[in-house]
Amino acid sequence: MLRYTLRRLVSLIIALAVASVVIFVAVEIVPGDPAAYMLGINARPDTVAALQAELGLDLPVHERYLAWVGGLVQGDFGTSYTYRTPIADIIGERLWVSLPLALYALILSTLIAFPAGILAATRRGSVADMLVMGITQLGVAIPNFWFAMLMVLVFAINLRWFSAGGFAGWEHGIAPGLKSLTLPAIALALPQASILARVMRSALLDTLSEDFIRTARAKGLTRRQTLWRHALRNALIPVLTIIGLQFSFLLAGAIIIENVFFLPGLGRLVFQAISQRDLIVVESVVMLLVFAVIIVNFAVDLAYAAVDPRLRRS
Amino acid sequence: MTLLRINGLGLEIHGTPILRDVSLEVARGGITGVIGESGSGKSLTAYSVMQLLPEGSAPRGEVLLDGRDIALLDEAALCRMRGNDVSMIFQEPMTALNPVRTIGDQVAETILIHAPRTSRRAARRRAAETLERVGLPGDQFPLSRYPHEMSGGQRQRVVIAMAIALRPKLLIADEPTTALDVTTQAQILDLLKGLVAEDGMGLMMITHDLAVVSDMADDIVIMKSGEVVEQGPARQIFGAMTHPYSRALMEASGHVPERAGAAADAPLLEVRDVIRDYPMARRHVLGPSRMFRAVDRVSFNLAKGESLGLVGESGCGKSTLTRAILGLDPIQGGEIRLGGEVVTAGHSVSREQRRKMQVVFQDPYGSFNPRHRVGRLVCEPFHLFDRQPRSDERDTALANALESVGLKADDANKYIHEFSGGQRQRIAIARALIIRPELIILDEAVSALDVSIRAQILDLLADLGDRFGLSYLFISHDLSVVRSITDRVMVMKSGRIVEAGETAQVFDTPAHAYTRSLIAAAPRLPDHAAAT
Amino acid sequence: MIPHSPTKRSLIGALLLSGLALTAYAEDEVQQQTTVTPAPAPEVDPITVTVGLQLEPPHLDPTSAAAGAIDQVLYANVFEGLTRFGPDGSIRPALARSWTISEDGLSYTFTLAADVTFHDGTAMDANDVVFSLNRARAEDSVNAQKALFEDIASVWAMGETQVRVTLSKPNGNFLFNLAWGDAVIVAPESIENIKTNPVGTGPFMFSDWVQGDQIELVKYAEYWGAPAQLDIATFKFISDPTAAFAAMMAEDIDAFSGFPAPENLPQFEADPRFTVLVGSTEGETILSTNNKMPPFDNVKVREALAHAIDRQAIIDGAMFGYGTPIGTHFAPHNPDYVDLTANSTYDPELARTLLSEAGFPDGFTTTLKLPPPSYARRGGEIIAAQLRAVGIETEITNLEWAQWLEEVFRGKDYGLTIVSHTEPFDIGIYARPDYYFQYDNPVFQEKMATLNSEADPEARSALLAELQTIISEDYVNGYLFQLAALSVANVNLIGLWENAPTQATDLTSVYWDE
Amino acid sequence: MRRLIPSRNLVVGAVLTAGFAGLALISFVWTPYGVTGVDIANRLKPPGGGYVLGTDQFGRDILSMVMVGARTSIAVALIAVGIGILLGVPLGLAAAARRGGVLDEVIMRANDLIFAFPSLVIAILITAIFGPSAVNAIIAIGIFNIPVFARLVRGGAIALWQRDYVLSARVAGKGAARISAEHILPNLANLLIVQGTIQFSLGILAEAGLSYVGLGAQPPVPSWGRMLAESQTLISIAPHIALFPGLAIVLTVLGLNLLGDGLRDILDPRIRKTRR
Repeated sequence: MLRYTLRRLVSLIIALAVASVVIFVAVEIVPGDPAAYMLGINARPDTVAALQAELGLDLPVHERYLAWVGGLVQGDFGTSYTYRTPIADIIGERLWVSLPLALYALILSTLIAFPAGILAATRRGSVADMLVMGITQLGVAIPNFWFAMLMVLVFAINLRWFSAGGFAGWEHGIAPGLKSLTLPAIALALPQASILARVMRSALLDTLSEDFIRTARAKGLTRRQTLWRHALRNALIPVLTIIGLQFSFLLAGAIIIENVFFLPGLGRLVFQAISQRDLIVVESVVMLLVFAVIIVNFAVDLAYAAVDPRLRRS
Repeated sequence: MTLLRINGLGLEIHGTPILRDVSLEVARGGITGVIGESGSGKSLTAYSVMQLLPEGSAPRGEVLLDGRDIALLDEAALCRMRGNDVSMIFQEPMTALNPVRTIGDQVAETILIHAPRTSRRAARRRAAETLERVGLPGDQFPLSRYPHEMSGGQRQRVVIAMAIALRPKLLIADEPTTALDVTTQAQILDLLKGLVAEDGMGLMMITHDLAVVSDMADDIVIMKSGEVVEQGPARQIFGAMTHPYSRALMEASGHVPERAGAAADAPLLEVRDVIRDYPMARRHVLGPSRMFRAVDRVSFNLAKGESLGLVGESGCGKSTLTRAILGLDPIQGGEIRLGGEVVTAGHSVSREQRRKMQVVFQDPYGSFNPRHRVGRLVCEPFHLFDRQPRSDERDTALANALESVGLKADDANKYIHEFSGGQRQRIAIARALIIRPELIILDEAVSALDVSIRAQILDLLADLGDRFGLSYLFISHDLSVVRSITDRVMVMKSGRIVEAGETAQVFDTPAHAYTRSLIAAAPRLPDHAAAT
Repeated sequence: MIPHSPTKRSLIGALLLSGLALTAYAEDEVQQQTTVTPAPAPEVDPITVTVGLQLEPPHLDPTSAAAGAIDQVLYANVFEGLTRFGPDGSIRPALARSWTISEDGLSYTFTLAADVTFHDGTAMDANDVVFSLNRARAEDSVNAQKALFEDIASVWAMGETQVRVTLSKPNGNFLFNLAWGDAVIVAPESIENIKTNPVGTGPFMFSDWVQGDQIELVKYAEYWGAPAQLDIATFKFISDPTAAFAAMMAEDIDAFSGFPAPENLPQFEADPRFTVLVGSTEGETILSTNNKMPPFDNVKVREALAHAIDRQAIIDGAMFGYGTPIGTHFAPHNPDYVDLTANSTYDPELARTLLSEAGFPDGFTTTLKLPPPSYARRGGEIIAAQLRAVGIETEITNLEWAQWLEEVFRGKDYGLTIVSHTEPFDIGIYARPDYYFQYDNPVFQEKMATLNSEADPEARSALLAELQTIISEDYVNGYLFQLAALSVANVNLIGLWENAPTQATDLTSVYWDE
Repeated sequence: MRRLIPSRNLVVGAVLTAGFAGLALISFVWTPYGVTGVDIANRLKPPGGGYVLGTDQFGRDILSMVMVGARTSIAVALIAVGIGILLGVPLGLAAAARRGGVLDEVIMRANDLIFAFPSLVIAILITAIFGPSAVNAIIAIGIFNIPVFARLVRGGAIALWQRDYVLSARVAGKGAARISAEHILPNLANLLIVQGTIQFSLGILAEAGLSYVGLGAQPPVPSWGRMLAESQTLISIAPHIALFPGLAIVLTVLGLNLLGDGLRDILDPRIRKTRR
């Protein structure tokens, strides 16, 4: 187990190193100059130059890379060009939206997917199964941003149950914060739940056809008992994989939904930073996202080991 | 007096008839052996007793346990019955246990299910006792063990423990030893016998191997394609088989093909001090890579026209050795000479050498690319010739090969899935044969086949050997097979060859203890039976 | 919010900007940690107003960024200059209560209001003015409108409340220049943290900033002038048009200054709870043409363009009817405006003939590069269709502002582009041959020079008329329409600006009518 | 022995997919109205009358735009999948053939890395660098298809390399490349077809998402995603212009998914077994 963990850690670090170079290069070749952008079209060349100097944009590329990475390893993300504040703070702000949103959506999708998947698998071929399969089929096919638009039309503009967007913030308490995250979370959760439910179903069906299920039945366990005591835990492994993937997706991939609902999340931060050529923010955020994804995958691998003793000693 | 009586049991699955009018009995404290080849319906008969039939099953007739027809019980009652009155053991111990739960939990579960008021501690104590009974003492095999930490035999013991934990009246064993090595098999059989005797259980022993039950069953039931063709007390049955199928089965199990077996003494294959090491998982990231020695300084000769046997239990290294000889894996020491030339591993094996040897693998289903026609499959070895044969040459060669293994020339245009297991092995042999090699390596070539089919294939091999003056290296875990077809035999244990010699001599007067244990363990048909 | 999709960026976004509608894109949130200045304990029932804005400022220093969003919140409310813009665009006294101009027009003497204090309690005197102006024109100044100060030769404090500014050459626009948000008076004491904690002299003081959400201003009790009639003013930043619509409908906000989606305005007009303010901005929206790039170096081709374009269709299609057609680069609400739309009536036939005369009987292909605001993206698609009708094929490329600056504005690598020039009184750009549309006409330049040094109103009007006519008849660019200033407000909220002579949400005289 | 027992999934899926492919093809020769012309007078017309699905904010016929939009979506998604297969499959085969080797390690780590990147952000970066266009959308989507196929193929191939018939092929002296071509790839065809359809449908969704944020095909070329984006502020005035492009996406993706499931049912022997 230790060995396994260590090996994963090493490859993890290498991955991060490579990622940092890729990201930096990619971002550096984006055309457009932050200083010029900030000062607008009436700015005079010398003014722009002054600002560039102030931002350290006049330094050679490799120096900026080293400065950036050097900062990263000490947990210092650098300072935003546009906003002139520590990027760590900016990201912190946004994480308070993105993280809860991702978790909210993930919890929703799990709460929907597990029962649905189990129901479909145990009642295979039944009406319930058909229904679940049909709905999930649809759920996978609906573009979440379109679904979001329709929800805004119905629940915000017509019924006025929710505000059409924006984030109430946590300082007024949990409730308003959650309320403003509800529609987005649903929009994000729907396709995820559909996928998860289908995976759950097929994983369960596979497990239920295993020999040890037959053994359990021969012991005198009822179908239900067999399901809960033997099938579920074995079916969990593929499900875990998907959940891991989904979490990392939700963290970074919510850009479009964050846009539709005008949420100040990480995705929109990076999007906006790209458009403003706030390059160092882009670099740092993307790096952070990559890091998050890699960490999550790592966690998932460890979770496997928790579920499946066969993986504990490798 | 009878514990289980099955009366006129019939079964259809999705409309296809599986069982027809099956009737048999198991006496309290008695052992009934149900014998049949694959597809004879023996297993489904067992499952009907457990009422664990696949979806779409429509059973008829009655299954009386202590005179109570369990076909009439509702699911709840059945659950109370399973594991309590009737228990079952399965063929594949590797998959019969839940990989993510400890053996302790799984055995204790049987108890807790049927006596919910039992405390966990009490249940675990009983689990420990039961495991002790089946030969898994707690000091070596704590309840916290996981299945993947145990060998096949040990797992099968766990399965048995789960089955007998509540001392059921009836125990059903479905091919409980088929997946095990002979020695393990013998131990498991003894264990079962013992348990039956102690608890006075009835045992329904299902197997394809007459020999396995011959010396333990009180009654024998022989099934063929869903019907009972013959049944009665074991002694009587083995004494005089009436039904032709039973006789055939009997004959086949003890079959010895006729062979001229004229071995020249010119060595064709020379193996000298061959060593094969596998790297094993490191303990630490930077720790030294440990090696596992699968083949340990093995040496032997194989003369032209000779049929040499190589027996050993799973994991003894015989397959590894085969791969080394075929030049598929590199060897770390010694040398292998074929017709005097050194065989070097990897792609660099010269085509001349490869032309001299071909191979037939165990699994008749996995050894063919399902997407190619038989013709193309059989002709694959022609790749070894620098000049590809003209299509007419190719066709005649193909036709000859197919006919020589008892198939028709026009089978060449069929796809592999159109053939039965036995036919596929014939095709495999044809493929090995088509370029007329001098040596054919048979890696468990008949192990997967039913006895009757096996007999035919053995005959075929013997015949071909004589006709084409082939040499065989015959690798198998099944002593009886090796005995019947080889001139000399080698016994392999954990990478080493512990004994070698004339087949008859090795079997009659084994020198090495291990060989002796092997032979002792191998189930044998009563001599008087073989005689008939 | 996502820059590229047209509906996402509001046309009004454009007029929140100084210069080009740059920050129409710079968008919402900023991540300053706000050092929260404690608001005065609110009296029994404070009078509050919540105003929606589309764009959140990047930071709060109006003197070091082009972001109009900063002025949108702070101009006149928190920061004041020597002079200021009135709702009609006229120049009015602010901190400078009066001034005298020397005969040669080179020396301005300002008399400042007495006992003015900054929100931190420190006094505002002549030295602060000197500091502010010198800071703006300094070598290392990062003032986005540094050009406004380039004629300043020196700034002297003549005692507590007297400041003299001498110019290197006469500048008829000087008082006008001083009214810009980039010329507000700041204090050296508080300049350090101005980006997060702006300290000005206005009737409101900065109180709190919840990034990505809102900025709160509170009434400044010691204000030197007429006190504000609101106790707390909150600016909520909602960049998504749909969200803005819903927020207004739900009355989460009392007003939305610069409403991003004109298509939604009819719904507000139909609703008795709201009034819709439709005014004018300084934004001349034009089809900028690369005058140095063939075939646009041929005036006939440019004329053909002008006649191929149906302004009304563009105003209807892109702005849903809001906006005033213009025939030259000048704001229609300006008294000196001359209506020259007749020079470029919609006449595809004429356009075709002109093209063939110019030697392009079967048209040509050029590029049309569009910045993010939807007046550009929507307008672009319509113009493309109209040009296609006369045989001119356009390859549309949607650009972000940063790319637009790089390729079009600095690189001059474009054939056509659509931009709203939102800074007030900017006809001067036509006198700059290096300016991105590369119009080089000595006559115009010389007249412009005289205008700048001319102080006499009549003479100025006459010159302006000439200048407008020259560029109109030279068809330098396709003159489309004046961007409308669109605001929605609660019917009872009085005093909001209707027009937008500069980017500002002046709350100094806003009150509730109840 | 893969008898084609057409399941309900297969039929519905095939019909839907064929339907939209049909629309796309027809749009090359005929659409009810032009999609580039602007007709302000007739904008935001509700469905019915002269315009089956109504008109958009520029008075363009939505049906025509949906038809041409199908063209864009399908082309982008298809090519993106093509890229994934063309690059991913060889990589996967190579990795499997040299299993445990350096090559394998490198290929797989590279795959992991690509997976680790937030796809949409990268797509945005790509278009920020090269400018938005259908081609860049294809690249952005294609890149993330490569590891999908590489992993799939590697996994399947490794299993096949254990098969006895591969051993016999090696005994017959055949090299890795030849074996991969003769014995491995053909037996992965089913897998690839099924995954291909699924990636195709994902591609459609991705394209919609990208052009929704303005990174896809540029105007005047119609694209479903951009139609949705442009409809967003008008949704309360003219819901139909938000409705139909959305439905088009849903039905196409649904069709492809059903097709994929249907194909799996008849092509994948494992599933077929459990179906029994």
